Amino acid sequence: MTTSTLNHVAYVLRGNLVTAAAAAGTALLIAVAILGPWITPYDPIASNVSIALQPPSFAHWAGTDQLGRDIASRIIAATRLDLLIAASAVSLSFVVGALIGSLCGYHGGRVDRWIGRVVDILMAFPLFVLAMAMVAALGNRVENIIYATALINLPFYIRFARAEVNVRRNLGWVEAARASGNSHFQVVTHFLLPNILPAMAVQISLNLGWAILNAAGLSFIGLGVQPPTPEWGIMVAEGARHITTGKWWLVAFPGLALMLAVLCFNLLGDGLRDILDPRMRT
Amino acid sequence: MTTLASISRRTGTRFVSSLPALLGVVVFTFILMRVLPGDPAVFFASGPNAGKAEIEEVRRLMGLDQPLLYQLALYLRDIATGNLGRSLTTGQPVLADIQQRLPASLELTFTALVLALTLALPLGIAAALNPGKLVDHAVRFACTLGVCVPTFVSGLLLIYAFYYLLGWAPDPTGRLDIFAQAPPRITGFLLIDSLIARDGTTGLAAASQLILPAATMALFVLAPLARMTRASMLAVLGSDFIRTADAMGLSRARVVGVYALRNAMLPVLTIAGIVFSTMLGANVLVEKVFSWPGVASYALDALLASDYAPVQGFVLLMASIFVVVNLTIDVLYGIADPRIGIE
Amino acid sequence: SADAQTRAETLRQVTANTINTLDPTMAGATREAFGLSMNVYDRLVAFTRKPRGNGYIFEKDKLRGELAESYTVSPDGLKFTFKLKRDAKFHDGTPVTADDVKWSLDRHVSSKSLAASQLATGSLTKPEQFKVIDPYTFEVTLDKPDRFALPNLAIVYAIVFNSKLAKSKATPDDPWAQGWLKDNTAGSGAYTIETFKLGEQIVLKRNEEWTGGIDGKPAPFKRIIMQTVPEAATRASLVEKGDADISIDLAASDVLSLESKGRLKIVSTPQFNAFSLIAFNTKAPPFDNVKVRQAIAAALPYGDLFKAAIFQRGQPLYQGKWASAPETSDFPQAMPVQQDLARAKALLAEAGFANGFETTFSFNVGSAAVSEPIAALTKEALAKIGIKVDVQKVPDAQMSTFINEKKVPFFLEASIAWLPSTDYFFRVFFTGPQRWNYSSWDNAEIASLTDQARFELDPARYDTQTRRMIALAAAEVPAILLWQPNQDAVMAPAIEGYTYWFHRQVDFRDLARKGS
Amino acid sequence: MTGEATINAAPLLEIENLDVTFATRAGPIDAVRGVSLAVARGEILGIVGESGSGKSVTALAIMRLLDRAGRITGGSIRFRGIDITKLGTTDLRNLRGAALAMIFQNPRSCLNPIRTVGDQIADTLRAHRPLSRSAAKARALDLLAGVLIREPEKRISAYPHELSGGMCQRVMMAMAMACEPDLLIADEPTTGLDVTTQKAVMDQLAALVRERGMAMMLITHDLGLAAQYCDRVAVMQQGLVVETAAPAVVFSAPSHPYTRRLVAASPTPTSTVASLSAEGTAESRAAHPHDINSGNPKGVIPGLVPGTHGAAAEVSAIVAPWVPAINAGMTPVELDQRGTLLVPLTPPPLMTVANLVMRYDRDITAVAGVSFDIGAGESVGLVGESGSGKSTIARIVCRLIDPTTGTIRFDGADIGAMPASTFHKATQRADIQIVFQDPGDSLNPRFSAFDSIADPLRRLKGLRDGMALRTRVLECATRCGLGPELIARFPHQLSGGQRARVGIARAIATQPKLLILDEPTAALDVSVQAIILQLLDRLRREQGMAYLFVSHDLNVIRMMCERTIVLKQGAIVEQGQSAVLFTAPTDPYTQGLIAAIPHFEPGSATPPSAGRRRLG
Ligand SMILES: Nc1ncnc2c1ncn2[C@@H]1O[C@H](COP(=O)(O)OP(=O)(O)OP(=O)(O)O)[C@@H](O)[C@H]1O
Ligand SMILES: Nc1ncnc2c1ncn2[C@@H]1O[C@H](COP(=O)(O)OP(=O)(O)OP(=O)(O)O)[C@@H](O)[C@H]1O
Ligand SMILES: [Mg+2]
Ligand SMILES: [Mg+2]
Repeated sequence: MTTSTLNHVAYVLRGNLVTAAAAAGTALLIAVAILGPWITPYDPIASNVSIALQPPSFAHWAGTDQLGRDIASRIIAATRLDLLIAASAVSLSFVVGALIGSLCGYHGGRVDRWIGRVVDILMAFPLFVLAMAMVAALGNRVENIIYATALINLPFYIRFARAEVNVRRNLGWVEAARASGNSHFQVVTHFLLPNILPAMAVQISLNLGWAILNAAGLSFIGLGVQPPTPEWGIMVAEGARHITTGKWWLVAFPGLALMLAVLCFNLLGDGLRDILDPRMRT
Repeated sequence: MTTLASISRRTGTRFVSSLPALLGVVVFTFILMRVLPGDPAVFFASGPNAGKAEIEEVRRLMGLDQPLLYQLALYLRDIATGNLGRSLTTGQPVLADIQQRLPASLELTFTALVLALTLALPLGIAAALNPGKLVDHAVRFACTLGVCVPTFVSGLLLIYAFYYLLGWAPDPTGRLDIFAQAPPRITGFLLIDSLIARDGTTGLAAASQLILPAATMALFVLAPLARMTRASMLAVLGSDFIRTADAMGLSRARVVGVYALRNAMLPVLTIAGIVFSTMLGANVLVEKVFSWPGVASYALDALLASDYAPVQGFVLLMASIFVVVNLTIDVLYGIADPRIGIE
Repeated sequence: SADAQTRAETLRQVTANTINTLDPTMAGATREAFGLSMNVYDRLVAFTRKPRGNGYIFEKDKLRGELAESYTVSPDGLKFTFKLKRDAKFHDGTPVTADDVKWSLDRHVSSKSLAASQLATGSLTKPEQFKVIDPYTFEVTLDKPDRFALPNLAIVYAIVFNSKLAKSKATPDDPWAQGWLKDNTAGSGAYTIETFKLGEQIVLKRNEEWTGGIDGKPAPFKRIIMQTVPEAATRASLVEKGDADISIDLAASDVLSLESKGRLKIVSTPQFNAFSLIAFNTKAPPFDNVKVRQAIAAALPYGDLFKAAIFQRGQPLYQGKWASAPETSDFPQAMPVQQDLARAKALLAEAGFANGFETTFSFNVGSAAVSEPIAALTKEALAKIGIKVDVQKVPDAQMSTFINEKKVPFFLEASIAWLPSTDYFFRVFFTGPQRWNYSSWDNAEIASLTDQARFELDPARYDTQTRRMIALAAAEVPAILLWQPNQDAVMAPAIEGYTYWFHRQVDFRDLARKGS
Repeated sequence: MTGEATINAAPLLEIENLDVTFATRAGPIDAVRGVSLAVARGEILGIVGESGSGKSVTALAIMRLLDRAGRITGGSIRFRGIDITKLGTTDLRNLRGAALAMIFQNPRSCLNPIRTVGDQIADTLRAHRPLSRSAAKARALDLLAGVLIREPEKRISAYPHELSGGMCQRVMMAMAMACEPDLLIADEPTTGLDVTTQKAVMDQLAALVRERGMAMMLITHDLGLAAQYCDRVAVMQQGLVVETAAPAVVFSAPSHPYTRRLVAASPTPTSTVASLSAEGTAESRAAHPHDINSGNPKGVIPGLVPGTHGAAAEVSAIVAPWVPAINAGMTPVELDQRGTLLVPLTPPPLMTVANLVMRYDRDITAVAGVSFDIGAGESVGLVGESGSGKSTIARIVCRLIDPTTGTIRFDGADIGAMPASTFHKATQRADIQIVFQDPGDSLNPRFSAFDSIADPLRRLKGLRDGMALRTRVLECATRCGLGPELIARFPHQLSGGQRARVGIARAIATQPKLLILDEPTAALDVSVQAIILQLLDRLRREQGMAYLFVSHDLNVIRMMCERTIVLKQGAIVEQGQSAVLFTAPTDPYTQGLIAAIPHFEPGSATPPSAGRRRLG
């Protein structure tokens, strides 16, 4: 079973170099996130004002920032937090959204209509403003950024899951599952949800990227993670202001990290669908 | 005839059924704004010597001394009479502010959407016609690059390159060169207004101001549009009726352009609608970077200042636009797809 | 060409914020609105200016007539008599008379606006104090001699309206025409408003009738464009490319880089009436303990803060060379604090926090560019003496609320006094339950000293009183003064006459383009 | 006639040694291997064969419309002497539609849903002829009239969804005929059509082919259809043409074993379960080596079935193979006699359904007061036209949905009183199981066969993962003819017949007393159907289960059930012993149903086609 799964993954990756590259990139990111504290050349939050704003050099290959902190170390240290934000925000909205959505799609009726209303309300919100308001209301801590990001993605997951389940709920195997003694809830969690997963994988991977960008956007208007915690979005947002003064390294390196992450997630999404879809296994 | 009737009936019901959502949005925003810990009265009574009395006065002026439910009732009554309150940041009625600023946002978003679509459609089609080939990967990669960069960064980079370094773009400060004469305001859309006024110079000036921010936004939404186009083109190209068209010997151009594209456009239409409304709300950052006098940056400033009325007004506006856009898409869909309406 | 000619006669300023009202006395008026009112309206009197470096700076103690041709002060200091200029006219052509002055000042002290509380600091509180002697003679009476009475007539709020016009717009609900004046002007100043696009830009046109300029001439620039450009980097590019003529809202890093390129004129003035400070909530533990405050004052890396936050563009208010008695009675002045971690640890131990404690350090989003480095360095420094600091970046409106409700224990603020004098600073920033007493400092001696000094006419006694206040502040450390940041005005090399004013805005009446 | 003259001329289309290969991730699939065929003008060539034998691929290869993955790897296709496999795209486009046309299987999905049918026909015309827009419209109108569409002026501006399946089929025909092609390829042109429409469409096609002296390739899995309309029939198996001859020859004296098997597997009014697929497939034989067909009747598991039902069925099954199939009408009589003899011995019923009424929203009465019994170990058939409420009854009885009113007693308990939403907790859940209509659709795509079969055991028998579960699953699987190598596969890796067996294994896993079969073979081709029917028949005898067997195929019901209920619009019009009912239906509705069955009689010496063909 597991070897066949591995074989299948290997097959998908072999057949699609772009996906393989994205997978490698993602693996690298995860490794950096795990190893973060041990592989930073310098303490990411230790300042040394005497060497502030130095361009990339041998000692500081990504240069230093306004407080003389090593940018490379900060980028590495930020990986964990950024992946954490992205992963938790997305899994939160995915788990909650998929569950609500599929229950609605499965049951239909009044509950569905009511939840549909609530989702409509959420969808009708200018979502970025909603995220800002939430973070502003709850305080800009990491958890709240995650909640806000999760909330603004929620309606899409609900809709998506609802639609996907809706087309499947009358399929034979759903009825067969009932006949086999599964309760409605079990049908949803054991049968329907796993089946809509491949389709949602794409959405998930896209959202991983967007979650980081969303955090970056919040940082840009000052509602990001609290300083001096390193976070790509904040670093990019702050660095962007130095573009005209020629201190390009302030934005270039964190920007590259952000780009790498978003790019990997996005490209991985398509591959993920292939990996998750048993129909692609032969 | 009957299709028209059924479309309008559908539109009607859709509209009515979206009213509760609008009400929900209003109430939710109202509560959310009150939950914000910032007290606008304190913020706005900010003269160098404002004391308790001034703060209380502002509070009374804003009606903040009343019980919450009563405030909500008043607010709902005001909305019903078309009064969205007054912004403390600008000192103007919110409705007037929005009327002033909405065309700017709409013009920017429309341009960006058109720009994005004119890029995304050919790219998506090219990718769909060569799935798994180099073109496909290149399109996917290029589009994804657009999504990787936060809009405020790409905006600043574009400004740096095209204004600061190359000097090709006019200074990125709003909708019209400061020394240019704005055309008489009719629609509020500068491009249209200058067209009406037959003022080519102004139109050109407005267009050149528009191009960078629109490109910034377009870059960001290119990916979803192109991907959707690709996916739906692929699905349609694989469907039976395309094979039929091929079997009947129709020309390639006709098969791709008429048979495939028209069918593939339906889901793209839906996505374009969603993209349009999210862009309108999410272009805060672009508006900030380009000093664009739109509604989103207006709402952002108000939000940071805990200025309730503009934020509430903005959210209501966005929600209404969302509803209208959805309705429009619905109608377009109904016209484009004869199957709709018979459920 | 004509275009170039127009451009040469136009001044384009780019600002970070917007003008939100044409009536500066309205609640919520922005600093830019204050600056605008100086150019559109006239007041009875104005501060004078003196050269400083490559620009000018206002003189807080020297006044001249603006609408007043001359003024006299009665020997007991209770009566001011103003002779108005005969040729002064409002923009609609009506002459400026004492009736207009009376109506305006009555409005300032009686309407619900920001003006009343400000004018009260100069003992101007009720309409009965204002009297029209004849159309061109006006009298102000005080109950007590007040040093601030006259300066208060020169500040932003003390503008003179065209009372006929304003009254015609008044309604029973709005007797002072506040609603109308917010969107319209009724002044006699050097400029009139040509177009006003809220939140975007305002275009001013020179009032050719105005004669308050140099040699009794109108203002040098024909047109002024004030444009809001929220992005700091963009403002810098605009000035650098010559598309904008002046900006006073550039990021310190941009100013530094523009300075190094040397192509623009930069007038840097330490804001001697302003200061940045780190405040404690002295009402609640642990900061109610003076030892804790002293310990923190001894732990901060002032030099690094100064360098990292504002690139040393300002006047330090630390490392004062005195110990217990200040050398001058000026305030703010450099206080006797410096980094000494051993002392900080000892003090903390004495205070009973040998193992440190946890607290939060807050600042507002709007000031992030400057505040974030300070927060990061503070956090780092305090960690060395065992204090764990959680940094909180708070949206501006929330920060105002928190400060007003005394909800934040330890935070960064910057403030300004329009009428800088030592007792005024202490009265406003270190006494009473008001919002500006950031540290909620409640010291009986300071309270009585400020009361005495306010009406003290004897300079020597005033000097003693104020020195005592400064010494007390140094000993008790209700807050840690950091510096007075520079006002960096970056402008095209040809722009001359830039003056640093108490309201920190550009006064267009001063400016001229060399060679035109 | 012209038709006769051109048949003997040089062939219009000549395929020689055609190889088509699909590149898949599992390696290349040789879908067509060295096929050689020829069609002459005026001739109708039938291609038959089981699913996946390469019929459609051959047709698509002729049109050069193969899927991206497919390639013609060898051989030639000569059309009017030109080798199509070597043509450039432009030449191909000129040929397609004009000289070569194809009618696809599912007419509705083959028409552009957002373009009027008139426009689509006009598009085809204008692609090949320099016609003005209005001229093309006019011509399209003629064409629509030509395919007997009523009120063509109205229909010309209709969208496909506004037309019935049969009309869409005819629009397709009009399109294909628009430029008067020389060769028409019709790939299963009548699947999805009811029998009467099928006949109308086919007659029309045949007439057009004759009239215009064109040639046609008719691809079908329906031997009856091929026999009726074709001049020659090619039988395909696994990418090879195994036999080509006139239908009379192929069906009466098949020379190739595969053809024999195909002919045998097609149910006729006289066939029995055992007689179907006399040789079985290798797979089915491997699965149950002691199959009755191999002459080693296994008999009833002792003690499971009281009474003689099982024995009766068994006897008939054993007897059947020796009954000469050609001797029509004899077997039913025998069965009839046995049936009437056996009925009085019926023990108290296992399930009693009384006054069942089911109303859906919008006042659709799907079931209008139905009452019936099912005895223990009895097999009851449920027949009726589409929409008569068969599936609804099946699902109600299986307690998957609640009826509007009515009682259902099962094994002494009033299970009708238990709501369907909580019935999964009832003790009877394990006793009533169902096999669903579409085997592919009823398996969770993300469950392996093992998981699917294990699911009811886990849920209803409380078996946790482990040896016990594994043993039980394997046992059920083996019993249904699923080897251990198939058990780990996902549905998409299984053939239709294998999927059907997984569905059956799942249903019998809990050893239910009543098994409901809702058209269990409707989606399968005849050879697989034969295997499944035999399996079901054997299982019943081994396990003594009662069946409620829903099917629209009366031949199948006749073979599988002792008793049959005929439904019409939700009400029972007739019920009784199958043997009686099928030989002497009393109700006109039942008579109509039986008459409409397309019968294929392998024994009839002369195919009826020759006469009927000209009726068109
Ligand atoms: N696109 C494809 N990719 C891979 N294999 C294919 C493809 N299309 C057809 N095949 C394979 O080619 C073989 C022949 O398929 P074909 O469609 O011709 O069968 P058929 O005889 O038409 O069957 P049916 O009666 O079910 O339509 C099958 O084994 C099928 O799996
Ligand atoms: N969920 C439902 N809602 C409304 N009507 C339904 C529903 N399910 C079935 N019907 C209607 O009930 C009637 C009987 O349907 P049912 O599926 O039982 O027919 P059937 O005999 O199984 O037909 P077929 O042979 O086509 O499967 C039909 O008219 C059908 O349209
Ligand atoms: Mg086929
Ligand atoms: Mg059915």
